[in-house]
Amino acid sequence: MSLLEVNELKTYFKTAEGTVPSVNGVSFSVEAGETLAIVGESGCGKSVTSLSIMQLVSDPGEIVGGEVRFEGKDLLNLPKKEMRKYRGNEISMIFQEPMSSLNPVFTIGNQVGEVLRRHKGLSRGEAKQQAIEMLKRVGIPRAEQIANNFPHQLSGGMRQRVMIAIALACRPKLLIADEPTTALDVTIQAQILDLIGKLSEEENTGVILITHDLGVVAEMADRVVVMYAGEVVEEAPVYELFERPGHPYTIGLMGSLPKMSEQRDRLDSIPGAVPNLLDMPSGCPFHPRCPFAIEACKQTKPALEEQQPGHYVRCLRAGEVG
Amino acid sequence: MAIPTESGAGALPVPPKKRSEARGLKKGLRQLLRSKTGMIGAVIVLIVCLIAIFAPLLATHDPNAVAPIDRLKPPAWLEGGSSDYLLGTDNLGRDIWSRIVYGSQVSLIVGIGAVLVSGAIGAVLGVTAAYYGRWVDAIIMRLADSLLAIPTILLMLVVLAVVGPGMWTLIFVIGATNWVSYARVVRGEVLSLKERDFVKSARMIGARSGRIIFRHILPNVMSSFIVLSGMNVATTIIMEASLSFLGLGITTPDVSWGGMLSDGRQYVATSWWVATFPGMAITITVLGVIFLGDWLRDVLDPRMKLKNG
Amino acid sequence: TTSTDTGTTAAAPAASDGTLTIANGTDIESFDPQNNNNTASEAILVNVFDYLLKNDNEGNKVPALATSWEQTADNVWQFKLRDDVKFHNGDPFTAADVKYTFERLATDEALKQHSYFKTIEEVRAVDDYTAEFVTTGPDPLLLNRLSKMGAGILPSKYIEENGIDAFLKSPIGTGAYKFKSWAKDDRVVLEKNDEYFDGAPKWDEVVFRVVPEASTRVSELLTGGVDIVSGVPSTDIERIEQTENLSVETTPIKRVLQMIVRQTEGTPTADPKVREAIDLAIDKKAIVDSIAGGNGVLTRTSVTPGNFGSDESLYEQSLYDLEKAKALLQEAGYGDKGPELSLSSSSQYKEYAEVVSAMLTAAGFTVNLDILEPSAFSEKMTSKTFGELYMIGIGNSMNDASNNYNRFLASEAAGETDYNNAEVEDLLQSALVNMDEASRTDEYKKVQQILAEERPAIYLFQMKGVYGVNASVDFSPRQDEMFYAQEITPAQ
Amino acid sequence: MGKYLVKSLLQMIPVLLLISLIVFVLVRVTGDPVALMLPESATEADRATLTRELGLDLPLYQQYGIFLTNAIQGDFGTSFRYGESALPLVLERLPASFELAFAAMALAVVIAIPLGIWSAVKRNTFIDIFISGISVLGKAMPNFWMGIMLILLFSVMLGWFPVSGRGGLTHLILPAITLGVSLAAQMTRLIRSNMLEILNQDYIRTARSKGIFELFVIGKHAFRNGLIPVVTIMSLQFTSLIGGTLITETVFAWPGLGQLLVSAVNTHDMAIVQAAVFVIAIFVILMNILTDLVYRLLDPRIKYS
Amino acid sequence: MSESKMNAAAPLLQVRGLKKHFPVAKGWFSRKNEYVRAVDGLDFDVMPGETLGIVGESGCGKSTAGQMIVQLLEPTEGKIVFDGTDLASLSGEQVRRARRNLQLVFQDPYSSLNPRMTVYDLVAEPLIVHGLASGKALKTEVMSLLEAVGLGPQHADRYPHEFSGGQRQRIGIARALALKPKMIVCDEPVSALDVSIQAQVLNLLKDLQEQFDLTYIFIAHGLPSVKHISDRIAVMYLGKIVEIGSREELFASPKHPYTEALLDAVPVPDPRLRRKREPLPGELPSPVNPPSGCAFHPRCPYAQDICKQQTPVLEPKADGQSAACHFPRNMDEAGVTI
Ligand SMILES: Nc1ncnc2c1ncn2[C@@H]1O[C@H](COP(=O)(O)OP(=O)(O)OP(=O)(O)O)[C@@H](O)[C@H]1O
Ligand SMILES: Nc1ncnc2c1ncn2[C@@H]1O[C@H](COP(=O)(O)OP(=O)(O)OP(=O)(O)O)[C@@H](O)[C@H]1O
Ligand SMILES: [Mg+2]
Ligand SMILES: [Mg+2]
Repeated sequence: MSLLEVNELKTYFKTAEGTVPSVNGVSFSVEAGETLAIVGESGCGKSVTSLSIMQLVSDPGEIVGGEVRFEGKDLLNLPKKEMRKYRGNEISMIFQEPMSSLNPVFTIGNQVGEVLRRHKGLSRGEAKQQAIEMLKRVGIPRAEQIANNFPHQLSGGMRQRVMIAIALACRPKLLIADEPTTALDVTIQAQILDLIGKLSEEENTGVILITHDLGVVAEMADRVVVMYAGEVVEEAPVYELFERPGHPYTIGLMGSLPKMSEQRDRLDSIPGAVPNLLDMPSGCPFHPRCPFAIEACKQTKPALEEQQPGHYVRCLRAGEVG
Repeated sequence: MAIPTESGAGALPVPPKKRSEARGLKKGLRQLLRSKTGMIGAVIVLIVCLIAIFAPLLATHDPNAVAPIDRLKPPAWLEGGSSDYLLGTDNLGRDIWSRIVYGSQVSLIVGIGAVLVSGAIGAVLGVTAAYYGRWVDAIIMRLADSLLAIPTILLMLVVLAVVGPGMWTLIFVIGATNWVSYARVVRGEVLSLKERDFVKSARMIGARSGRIIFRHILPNVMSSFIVLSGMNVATTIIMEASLSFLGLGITTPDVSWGGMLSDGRQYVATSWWVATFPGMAITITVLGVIFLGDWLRDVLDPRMKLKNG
Repeated sequence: TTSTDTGTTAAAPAASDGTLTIANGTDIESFDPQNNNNTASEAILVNVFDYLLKNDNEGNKVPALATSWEQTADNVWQFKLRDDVKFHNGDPFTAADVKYTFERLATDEALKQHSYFKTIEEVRAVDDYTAEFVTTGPDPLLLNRLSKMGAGILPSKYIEENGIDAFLKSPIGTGAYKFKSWAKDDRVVLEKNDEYFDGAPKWDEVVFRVVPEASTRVSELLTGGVDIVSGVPSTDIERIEQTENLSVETTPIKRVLQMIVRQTEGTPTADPKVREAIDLAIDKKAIVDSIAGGNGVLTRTSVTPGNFGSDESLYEQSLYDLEKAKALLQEAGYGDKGPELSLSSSSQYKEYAEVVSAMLTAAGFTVNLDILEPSAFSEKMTSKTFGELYMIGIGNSMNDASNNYNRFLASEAAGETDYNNAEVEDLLQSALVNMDEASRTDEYKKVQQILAEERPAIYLFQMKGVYGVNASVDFSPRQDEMFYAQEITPAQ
Repeated sequence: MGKYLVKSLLQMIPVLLLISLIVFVLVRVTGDPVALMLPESATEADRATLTRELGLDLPLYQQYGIFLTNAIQGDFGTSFRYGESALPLVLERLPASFELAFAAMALAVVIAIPLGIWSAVKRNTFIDIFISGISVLGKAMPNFWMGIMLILLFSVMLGWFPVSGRGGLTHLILPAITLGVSLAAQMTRLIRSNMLEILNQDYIRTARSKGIFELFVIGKHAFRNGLIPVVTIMSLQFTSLIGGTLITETVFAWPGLGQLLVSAVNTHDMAIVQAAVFVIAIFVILMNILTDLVYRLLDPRIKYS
Repeated sequence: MSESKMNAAAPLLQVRGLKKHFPVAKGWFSRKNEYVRAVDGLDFDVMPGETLGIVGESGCGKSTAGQMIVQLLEPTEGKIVFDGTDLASLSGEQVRRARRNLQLVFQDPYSSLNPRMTVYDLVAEPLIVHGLASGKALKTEVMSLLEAVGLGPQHADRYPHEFSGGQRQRIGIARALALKPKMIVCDEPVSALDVSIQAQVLNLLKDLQEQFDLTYIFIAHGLPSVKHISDRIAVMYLGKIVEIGSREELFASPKHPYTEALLDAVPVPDPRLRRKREPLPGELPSPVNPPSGCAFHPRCPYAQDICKQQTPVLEPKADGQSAACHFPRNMDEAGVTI
């Protein structure tokens, strides 16, 4: 039994223009102690997927289908009260927007301590003490003082670290980290990744790491899921993916990387624009931008198929490209 | 000037079919149709407006015609009621239905007029105070303080003495005193709004203060503003009643719901209908205004989803 | 202050504990009887301060602090005083107090009662118990003055020693009840004066509460919170009478609701036909029967019985003829559109003004109704700036016709009604100094007949005092609206 | 902070000056006190004497100067209605006014907070509409009407509370309900709308992600952020309660400042009007300072220069 | 391209002794304030057409510096000369007009977008404000801006909350680009973007630079993109620049130990090169009480006694690389003993 199993998850936003299928049948699993990276185009549904797991999708959004099993239990059908016991305790999440995700009117110490008070039953004083510990661990200088500060007095990176501290405070079994280090400099990023890695190792925590930084993916992940337009287009162990990317989108992504070692005037990027979720192209959603597209791609929607053991690709020409 | 792009498409992108205002309106209307309360509100307000406009057609009596003999007749359906007087008669034997019909004119104009006046003054002064801070804030808020401390009825008496009584006097006085509550609420919100990044961002792109205030700050205080206004329509209508209580309200031949209510208070125990019907008229109208306001608030808030049903 | 926490069962006998509680619409103005000008204040103060003589309910002058009086010269009156009276602080009451009281009234122009006592030139304390009043000229009204509002006897020694401010903080008089406390706009509490010269007080305490809202007053009565309420609205009469243990008592009071009519040249009401049309257009009976709930007496004079000089032939009379009124307007040269009138009224009489205005409209007049808040009204009245008509209820604390007619003396009328009739002027002036009762009465009757025709005022009706009374007390209301606690007794 | 307080207190001076000027002018515009003080039968000479005695024949600026010098010493003159010094007369009423205001405010808060939050959480459901309806009703019923109804119901019919007057706690309940309900109505609506705004914020999602109880999410995280406008309204309402409860005072025969003030205005009792307005003004200003301090407590982002 | 320009023209932006100290109140009534020395003395020039990258520890004052340059924050001390004018001397209206040429891309895309305006309105606003386009031209311009940052017409009528983090960031970029200002301060403009779009945006920035001779200050954490886009790079630590130099030199031979640590920590997008990284040792310093001497000394593996006492100064060099270090790395004369 996997720690987390996501099956055919569908989350749609019902807007005035129509229904936006932000997550459209996503499946993957995370084992205890494993780090699964999710990468993909901006806006492809990574955040919504993770919010769906937490059941925190906000209003016009709705989980319309699928299954989320945590240690075998179906989370989607859990009563709200039960779900609350998991949140912040067994499963916790680092949100993408560190700036607005902290409550402006409470001190940092209070907000970090809150989860500990709730789930570990600590007193106010104890919680604050532990919160300061946690802040130190995520690399916040003068943690004692910062604990008494309000979010607006912190830099972006500091806020992000506070969010991380909140997520890690209860030593969850599953950590969902949505771009946890975007606002951090590389030395602190290294420190944070180190912390997450240690946690994963020591406590056997499963980690879902959403990031755009393929460097981070390469360093942290055991397996990688690539998403495009609300779907999983590729899934592979990390070595396999970097060596033999199977989906044309993944290939394009790898090619867009600015390299430290060489200097070029222009970077390669995938031509064309992200498809309109309200008006998806027929067939394979990637075909309008795909250099390998053939006529069939316009008609047939490919399925996710296993190419190598553990390496799944959603492409009609899966074997041929790459 | 053309922006170099990576996209191979080359051709100019299609402009959006509808501009945002059009979209807002359409979305708003759709939302109105879908929201129960919005519909209720719209229907009520529409009906009240129609009643006010077509008062002469709807009234069955001259609203000021007294008939001492027929005084305090109960509504038609009650024992002792006469079919002549649908909702009964008041202490002078005037037809309550006709008075309510005519009263809608004054009450609507006073209610909405005073709210517009005070809302406009209050919002502008409140934003100005908070936005510019320092001495501007000090002056405006101290003015507001002074006004708060001066009893409305003293002002009312003065204005009455200078311009004479009537609907416009009332609107003027209520407008001139009620703005304080708007100003304070708006100021409070703006104080925190103006520190927000999007206001900085607007300043960054070179927007003038006027634009920042009207396009960026005011829309974000709208929801408090609308809620306050909806309630203030009630406050104003009631205030008119209270001023009638003090003998400062609207007098014959003008009819107002507040005045009716105030006249009827003596008969609450013995002839309930005299005060109850104008009271109901006020309640229903205000409810309509408030529901409509809620809808407006939702339309203006892009985050509000469309709830079906 | 005491609180009356009794209101649990409807109309429980409230008076059982020896406390009499009366609820009025207004508070007293001041504890200085000479600086008050309203009946409601005096109604309470009469329990603390005694007059030299007072009116019984039939209008006769009866002895109070004075035992007897006689006129010794054209302008001199001598009063014998009681020798057994003490102020609440124990000081004896003597002629010095009488002298102080009336000389203060006659000389201090800032006092609200001053103008009623201007005719007193001097008061001489002949001995401790004899006082002599010297008036500026013959004054047929001196006895009326001495028995009216403001004539309560003050303690000269106490005031001279402590000053008037101290007196106002804890006022003393000779009355049956002593001042206990006054919480403004809330209540006046009086306690009994065991030393009272005229029989033991019947109540341990008398509380006058201020309950401005009529319906609240009635509710207080209904719940037994108070024993007597004044100013019961006509619509509540039935409710009170239907309640066990409660009754409504009424009496005509010396107050006539009327409209003062401007006759200034150029106004439509300068034309007697128009004035008559106004009178005829108003159905006073309907007004009394409906709005006043039957509590009023029709009259064509403001000098009602019980006042000196009243002409009973005009009393209980009323004119109403709508058709004739319309015809008169035609005669006066008005076609389809009648004259435009302004009618001002204090908000107190709003209902009446509205009905009158509607009735006049029905007769063809165009009426601009102007309802004013009471003080604005009295200010406008003092400055004589009303239009054609204004409505007012005028009382008569002097019990004398002169009080009703000062308004029509040419000097006073100028600018207000601009009424000017040489014959009336002569009659009124002569009556002011005429010491012969019979011929003086005739003069006033003559005046009343003329005024009823010339209509510088159009009388609607004599008002009635309407009181709600708990069965636990015996109370018959007085024409002069006073609450003499000595006359109110616990029921057996 | 200390500086802010000192500054605010210093700002009282111009406000009080401004108010004194406005009131001084207003009182003199409204009418002639002499006319009201004298009986109908008074002569021109009487009038002139009284005018002189009251100092009303001096030029206006001189009158204002005298008024101001005296006012600074707490002397607002003598009420001609009561013949007593005005300031004590006004201060005498404050306990009654405060008692009623506090009770009404407390009641309003107790009613409004849960209703407002509930209404927002249950947005657009029957409960929401019901609560809106109730609050409109609460607002649309004028105080005098509501007061009379309460008396009829709870005093006359049920006999639970005394009808009127000031006394123990039982006397306070009905007038406090009368005032409190309309205050609560407005507050409820405001809380609702603020909560709606705030429930959409990212930090609410964060709070939920911590697994804390929904009651906490709403009561702590959301409510606190939505309090600023509510506090504003509360302070406004509270100040208006001090001088402006005339109608409720009248209906319940409550001897508060409102009755005193209105009767003073009506009778042109200048001394009392001026003293009362001053007392209210000082109260308003103190209330504002308190409000600003509360703002700061509530929202650490607000700064005062 | 950069070398020639750098020598030819006068600098577009000159920053001298720039400082920002935020007071941190201790209590409500305390008089004594402490200060966060967010920016503590910056000196640098930016030449027209050049891109200056700023990297550094999170919280070292990069955003604060950026906000001061665009006049959103008032400097505590120091001078900012832009295009020949001292910005501090400008009136409010002049600053407003100056912003036509001086733009900022906010670090936090979400909170810097008015939640009640559609994307179209947001992007059109700068054009309207400065009267640069109207009517059809405006529409076309806005659409091409959106397209340039990889958004489509279907997004134009949506509100900010309906977007993903990366999409919001691009809206912010489009807004700043709309004016084609002379200089844009980009505060982490691509941190939330996937590499493909990141590449697209970086290319766009470069293209625009070439076409319109734009100048950028590029604040970022992602060293590969900084390296890609910058001509020169400044490394900040605790409110100060510790090293500045051309991209080639800086990346090839970092002289300051912090720069070295930074470069060392960059994750490499190749799982085979995965290694055990050594995080910088030591406590993170506090900007309220910065360490004496060289602020980096408590964490510096090469620190000596002098580092604790003397603050090293950044030697201003016209073109070359310089570092504020007593014992610069990779230099022959550096007699480091470990
Ligand atoms: N409230 C909403 N209404 C409509 N559409 C929404 C809403 N929230 C998100 N979406 C859409 O859902 C899609 C997925 O968004 P999501 O935030 O999951 O993207 P993401 O993969 O996390 O992107 P990024 O890497 O940029 O953060 C986007 O296309 C976005 O436009
Ligand atoms: N308004 C403020 N009040 C007090 N301190 C502040 C304020 N704004 C920023 N700071 C402090 O100033 C320092 C620098 O902040 P700044 O936002 O400039 O950092 P940064 O370099 O942009 O970091 P990041 O890379 O994390 O965005 C931080 O220590 C921060 O806590
Ligand atoms: Mg995301
Ligand atoms: Mg920053």
